[in-house]
Amino acid sequence: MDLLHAFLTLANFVLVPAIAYGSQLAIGALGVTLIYGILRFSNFAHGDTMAFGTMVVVLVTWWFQSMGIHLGPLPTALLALPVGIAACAALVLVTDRAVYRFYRAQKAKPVILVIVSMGVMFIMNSLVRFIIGPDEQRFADGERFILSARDFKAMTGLDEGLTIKTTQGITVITAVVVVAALFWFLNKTRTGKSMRAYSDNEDLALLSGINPERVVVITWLIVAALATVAGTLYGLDKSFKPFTYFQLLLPIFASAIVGGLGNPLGAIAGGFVIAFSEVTVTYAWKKVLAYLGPEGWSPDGLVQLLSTDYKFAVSFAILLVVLLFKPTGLFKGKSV
Amino acid sequence: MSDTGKKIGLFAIVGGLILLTGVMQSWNSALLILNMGLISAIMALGVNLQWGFAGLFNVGVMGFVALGGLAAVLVSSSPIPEAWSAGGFQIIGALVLGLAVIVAAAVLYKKMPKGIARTLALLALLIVGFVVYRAVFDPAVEAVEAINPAAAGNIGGLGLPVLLAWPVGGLLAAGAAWVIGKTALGLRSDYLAIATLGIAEIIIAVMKNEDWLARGVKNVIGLPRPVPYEVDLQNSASFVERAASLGMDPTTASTLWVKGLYAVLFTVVLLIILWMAQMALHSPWGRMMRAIRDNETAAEAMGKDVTRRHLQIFILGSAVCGIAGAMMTTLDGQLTPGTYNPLRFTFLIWVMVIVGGSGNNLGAVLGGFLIWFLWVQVEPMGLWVMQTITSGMSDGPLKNHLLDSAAHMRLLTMGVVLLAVLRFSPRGLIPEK
Amino acid sequence: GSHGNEVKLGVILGFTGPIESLTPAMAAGAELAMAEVSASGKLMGGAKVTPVRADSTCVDAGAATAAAERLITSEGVKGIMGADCSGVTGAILANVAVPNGVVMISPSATSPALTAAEDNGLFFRTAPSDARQGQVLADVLMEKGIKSVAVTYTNNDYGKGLADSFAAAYAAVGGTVTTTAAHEDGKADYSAEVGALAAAGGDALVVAGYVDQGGPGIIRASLDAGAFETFVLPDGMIGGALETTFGAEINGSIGTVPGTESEGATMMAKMIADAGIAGGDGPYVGESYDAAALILLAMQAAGSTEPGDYKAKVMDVANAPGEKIYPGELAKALEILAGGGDIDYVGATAVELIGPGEAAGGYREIEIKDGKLTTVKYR
Amino acid sequence: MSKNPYQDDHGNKDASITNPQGRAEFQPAPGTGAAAHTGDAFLIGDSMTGGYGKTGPDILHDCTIAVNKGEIAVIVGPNGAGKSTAMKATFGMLNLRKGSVRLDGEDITGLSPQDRVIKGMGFVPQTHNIFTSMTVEENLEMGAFIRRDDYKGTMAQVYDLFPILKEKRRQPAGELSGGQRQQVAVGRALMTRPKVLLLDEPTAGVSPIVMDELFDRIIEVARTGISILMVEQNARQALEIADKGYVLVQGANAHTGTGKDLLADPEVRRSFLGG
Amino acid sequence: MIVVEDLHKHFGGFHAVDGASLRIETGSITGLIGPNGAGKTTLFNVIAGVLEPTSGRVIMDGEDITGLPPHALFHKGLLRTFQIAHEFGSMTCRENLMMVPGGQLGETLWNTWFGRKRIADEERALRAKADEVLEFLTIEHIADLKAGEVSGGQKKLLELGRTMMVDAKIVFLDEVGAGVNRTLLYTIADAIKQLNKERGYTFVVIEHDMDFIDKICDPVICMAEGKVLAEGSLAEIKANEQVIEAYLGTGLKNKDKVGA
Ligand SMILES: Nc1ncnc2c1ncn2[C@@H]1O[C@H](COP(=O)(O)OP(=O)(O)OP(=O)(O)O)[C@@H](O)[C@H]1O
Ligand SMILES: Nc1ncnc2c1ncn2[C@@H]1O[C@H](COP(=O)(O)OP(=O)(O)OP(=O)(O)O)[C@@H](O)[C@H]1O
Ligand SMILES: CC(C)C[C@H](N)C(=O)O
Ligand SMILES: [Mg+2]
Ligand SMILES: [Mg+2]
Repeated sequence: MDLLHAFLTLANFVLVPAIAYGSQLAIGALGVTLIYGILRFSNFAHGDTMAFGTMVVVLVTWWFQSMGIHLGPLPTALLALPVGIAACAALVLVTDRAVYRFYRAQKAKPVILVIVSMGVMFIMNSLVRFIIGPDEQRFADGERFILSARDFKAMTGLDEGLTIKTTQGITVITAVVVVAALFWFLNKTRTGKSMRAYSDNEDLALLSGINPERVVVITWLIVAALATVAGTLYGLDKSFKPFTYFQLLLPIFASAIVGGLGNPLGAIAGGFVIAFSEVTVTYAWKKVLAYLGPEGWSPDGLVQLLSTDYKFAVSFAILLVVLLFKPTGLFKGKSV
Repeated sequence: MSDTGKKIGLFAIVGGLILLTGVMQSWNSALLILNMGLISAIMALGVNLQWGFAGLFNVGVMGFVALGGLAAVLVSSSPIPEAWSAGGFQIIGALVLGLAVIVAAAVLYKKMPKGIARTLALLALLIVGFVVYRAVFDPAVEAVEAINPAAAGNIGGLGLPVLLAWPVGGLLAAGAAWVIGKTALGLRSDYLAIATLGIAEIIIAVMKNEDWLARGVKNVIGLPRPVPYEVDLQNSASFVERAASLGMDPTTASTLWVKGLYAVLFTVVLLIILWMAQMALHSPWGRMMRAIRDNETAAEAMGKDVTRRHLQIFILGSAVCGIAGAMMTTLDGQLTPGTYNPLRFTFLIWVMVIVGGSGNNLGAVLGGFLIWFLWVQVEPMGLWVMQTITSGMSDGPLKNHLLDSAAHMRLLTMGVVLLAVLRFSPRGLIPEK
Repeated sequence: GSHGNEVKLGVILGFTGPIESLTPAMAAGAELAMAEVSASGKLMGGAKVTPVRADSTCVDAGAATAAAERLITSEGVKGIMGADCSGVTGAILANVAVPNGVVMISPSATSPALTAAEDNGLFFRTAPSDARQGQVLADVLMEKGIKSVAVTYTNNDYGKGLADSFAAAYAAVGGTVTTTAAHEDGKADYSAEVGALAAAGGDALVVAGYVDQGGPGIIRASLDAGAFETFVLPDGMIGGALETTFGAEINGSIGTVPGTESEGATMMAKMIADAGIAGGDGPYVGESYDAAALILLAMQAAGSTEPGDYKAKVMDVANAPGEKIYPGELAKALEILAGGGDIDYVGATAVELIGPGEAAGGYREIEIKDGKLTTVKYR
Repeated sequence: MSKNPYQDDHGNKDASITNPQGRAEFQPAPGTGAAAHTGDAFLIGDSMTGGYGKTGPDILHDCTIAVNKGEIAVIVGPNGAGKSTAMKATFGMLNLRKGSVRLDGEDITGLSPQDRVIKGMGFVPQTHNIFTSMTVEENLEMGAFIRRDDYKGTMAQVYDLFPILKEKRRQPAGELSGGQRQQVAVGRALMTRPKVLLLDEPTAGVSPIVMDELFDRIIEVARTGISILMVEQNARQALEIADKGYVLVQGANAHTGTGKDLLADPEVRRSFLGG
Repeated sequence: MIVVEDLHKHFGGFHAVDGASLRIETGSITGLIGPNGAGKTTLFNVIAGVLEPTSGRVIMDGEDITGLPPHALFHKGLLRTFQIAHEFGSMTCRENLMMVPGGQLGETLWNTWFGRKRIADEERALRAKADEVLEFLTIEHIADLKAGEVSGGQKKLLELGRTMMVDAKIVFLDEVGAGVNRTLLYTIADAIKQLNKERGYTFVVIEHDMDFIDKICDPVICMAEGKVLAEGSLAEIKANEQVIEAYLGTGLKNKDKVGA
């Protein structure tokens, strides 16, 4: 019986990674959910928007690094973030003008916008590869760990380590702050309310004197910021590679939907549901049980419910179950 | 009248594009595009049935297409008796057992009164069921997969003619659609979408990881064909003679002949499905479906059983996708579960439907051909664009960079074309009236 | 050159899709051979070789087939260097190459299943089947005294095939595989896989993946969490990126990559560096060079660019007897062949084609020392 | 227009008194010279011709509606006559092919709906007139969106008028009953503090007691100098409080007069007011 | 005859219908009035199977129909209209009517492929019937317009028209009058009476227009706060103090101050 070690094992391989991954998904899902909530379509280009913003951050980070500018223990990329956000905002605003506005004026059905966003996705996708190439890029620097497994073991003299990475810490804090800010903004400020009004009933918003173009611009600005932040944090934690960002789209959408589309709190909850279901259901409990059981005993098998081959299948199955009981997500989302 | 004119014109344009491919590139390329275009058109019809007729946002097309492919393997590849004796029957037994547990759980859920007792009983049943299932299933799978893993390791198929796989693929997809529909059709719009997407991913995960079924990611290659092999034709004296009399060399003649035969088969299937869809759409049944799509609450109040109808059309549309999937695997001659990705097998089909004009069968067919044509042809187009751009440039890193990026032009071109078409006619090329 | 003097070769690789970062260097490697031959002016009396690239997408059999069809029937290529991934390779082979009677040499399709594919004598590969590598890996581990490992593989025919053959071989020599977990490439997060692998434990972790796909993600997560410190890295994982990404962090890790004790590899490396090919130290660049070279040498040997004529010569030029040919010596080889002599093409990867035309599989054992990939020995 | 013997100058006299801004210069729209009678009203939709979309058929045919400062004008007519369309046209929500709209003497034909809101126009559409996903209170706040001053007082007034809304102010408006929604819609428009208020069937579905309250309130509002233009099917009550009434038939003016005149007209009563 | 027994419908903590019990006699035209938010529409929705009751029962001709889905109730002859029109927007007005009758041959897929002839005959009859209804409602000119693009009142008429396409036993009308021109509304009133007399339809009518109620309804039920407040003939109801206070009111206060 060794509760401490059991807990440490669990924390190191399940809790910490899942919380960090969940937060990464959540910030991404916030962008998706916001576009869905206000502009009323599922934006397939979001993954590539993230990639674009991050790409700019990467480039600027390299430039900073080459000039010897650093941020101490924190990653230099944080300094480059504003530039990335600005560039990303410029990109999405240009895209909106050139592409989406036309369909808004046509009052096109959401599904048309979905398909259009796929066109945008293709274009952004190539843009990013065109500029920075399809390869993996590294731009992380600064202190990598808040707590590393090795140090932890040395410090405590325990058999099991615990790792907490700097980026994980930043990600979780950012996620919490961003959601709170967004929630406050949408529900308490005049501009935020006008955005919700616009999404609810465009004609009536017009009749209330709300300027729809302004709402759209603000939405895109926030989305650009969220996408760049999400992309950068993810890239710092793992690595930057355009294709991976495209692949992120799926878990991000799953998070946004399981949480309830259009709801910022839902995005957070959804991110954690997806992350935890990926990590826990396929976890092999062997080690944990060995610590919990009597001294010297260890289970024969891995005590794994399903093999990791099925981790996506499992997270989708859990998503399905959630939706069966809560048809519009955990937080009562919208549907168009 | 001008409406029909427009339709004919659009189909003529797409036909012209394919002919142009024949003239400019090669007739083989043209026929290949035509064949995959036919299959794509059928898939698009399936999606259009669900979305255009009933407003069901099914983003699980990939799963049904893959099931069709699975059917092709299970029907046509040769049986492996060793595998059956090693554990094939036990696997089937295990699956039946698993099903029984689920059914028992469902019955239990219905029969017992709500409360702690029910939850506990249910949990116990499921856990015990799962453990027993795994205990029967796992060793059997291991035994089967151990048999010649490099070339087999699966239970094989029935060794029946591959054409039979097409309807079977439809049935398999329909069966899956029934299960999915029973559980998930209560969801709306994007929630249904992600649910179906998830189910498709689950189907693919199973196909990738259950090697005993169809070799998983190790792929099944060399599936039998409904048409002769080119090589055989090239070796057949009579064929070579006939080719020569037409002034063709035997290789070209044989490849064209085989593709032509496929084209005929696919066209027949497409026409049958198209006819059925058209008849259904322009009938009280289609009217009822449109009513349901417009306003479910009102349709329900007017005596239409919305749930049942949704299920019906979900099954039909999925079956059509399954048939197309089986046809595609037949054409490829192999099943490679790793190639099923949502972008290509779900979203591209959606692009076809929307660009063609949702709610309109002819539109879906047109979209199927056009988008497939583009998907294939944007590659040389992108390359050509890059070469044109760089032709005036002096050699240097920029030129190299641009030429290296040529391959990415493919997606860029696709995006540009897609946006252009949708800008030019935002409701699709042949909009629903 | 005049029309009759131009030979087109297809280069079908996944320029977009999941291995898009590997393919530019592979294509460049193949084109290096073609340029060399063109420059020599010795192929069939001065024919120029023109590469025609096409996108296999690595995963979309439909698009790949269409691309190959276009190359053969409209561009009129006389041979195909490709395809890359085993799945699309099989599709192109069955649906395009065999029907049209065109020779196809893949630099990287390593699935054991392709050995038995119906190919009418048209298909070869310069990469060995993974059946062999598993054996080699197992031997290396036993020699090092590593008796239990966890295995993770990229979930495709390559990864699965390799993991299977390794597990079988390892068990046969008395090793224990604690668990086998697939990982999908290009996914966002590998915590679940690492968690399961760590729970199973083992002296080392075998990562049968790709160096710029999921592989590094797994290694990174394992290192960070302190789950494994020693990694076992088959061919797909060996690449320069490994050094830049991990450096000394994975000291002591072991790898294998196709290759025989030959100067070929070093010579190739130099040529790549001279040509300034980005990512030239990645996997399968040498194999690509060799694949293209083999096609051209076979043509010269047959005195014809028609696949039907030269397909039979591929094995001849690749194997003994004859003068050994290394990368950069294609001109010499062409000359010998023109004079009716024999060659034994060694190339960048010590090509030796066995059985139905695939590389025999000599392997280079690698260890990471001071953050560098160091060759220990050949086997 | 010519078949409309009722379009006399009633009401214009009032306008000359109540309109301190002076007279507007009336510019008849092309081809419709006959409509000069309403030239000095506060809000005029003058000789409007037009329909939905770029290619749709004309719904309005040379239709004129106007309201003077501080007065109540009521539009009645059969279903599909174009009453709502006329309101929307006045508000710039469809393209006019002919005719013009003038507010307080200024030609606003070219302005967008938001700009008209800023100019002081308020509108309650017939359908889709609330933000269903927002709470009742947020709906009211959105009504006051263009106001920069403190609107707490106005909100209190609205709550006074419709006490049920105060009770439900934290509830999403989409969960309210039909009549309650209607109250939210009117409340939202009142929050704007407009100079002229356009109401499309404000009393549809509200109970008699609330309807009476509503009409009372509308009268009060009008007396503070706000002009009211409304469409009503509860036509008898509406015409009783109307300074001016229009009967529209098939997109054209059929009868025009004071509310009392129209009520007294037996033909109007029989054909449009239910006898 | 429909009997509603102690019906409750709660939304969270709010009791929209709070123990309503009432009976609707076969062959009657029952008026249902009450202040906004009294729970009338909710009661309808529960009876019509759109909402699940929290508790209580609905019995139709001795059969417990609580919780049956709307489409099943339709086939039992129970029809309803919606307070906020639920038209089929992308279909023509005629199609809106033609889709109503249940069990059409053409609704079976098999027949759409192999029974074209029979479907054609059936369609002709349906079309004639639909045109008749449109004509009756004086909206025959919009037959070929999309229902999404007709005026608010026309949509309400269409809503009513749908109930006239089949032989119903009992029809629930939720504010057919709101937004409908009064002259037409009174014509409709006559039609309801006629349907009631000649075809024996039972009607339950929610309406805020007292003149309309006056014209056709015999028993009138007044609801308030989810409960039945009063029941009886219209005269009785009108005289009921509570009803006046909660619902009817005493007329315009400012009436005489208008028209200055
Ligand atoms: N989904 C819901 N959630 C919460 N409250 C609801 C919901 N639906 C209705 N209500 C409340 O129930 C009460 C009764 O509503 P209902 O629509 O039945 O009223 P009604 O009698 O039909 O009124 P009206 O005459 O205005 O149509 C209202 O106070 C309303 O706010
Ligand atoms: N969105 C629309 N698109 C096209 N035509 C429309 C649209 N809305 C209304 N119409 C047409 O315009 C005509 C007038 O409609 P409008 O809504 O103005 O009538 P109304 O007088 O307000 O009637 P009601 O009293 O029934 O509300 C109708 O015949 C209808 O067919
Ligand atoms: C290039 C590599 C990714 C190809 C891999 N060896 C395969 O067979 O799929
Ligand atoms: Mg109207
Ligand atoms: Mg109601």
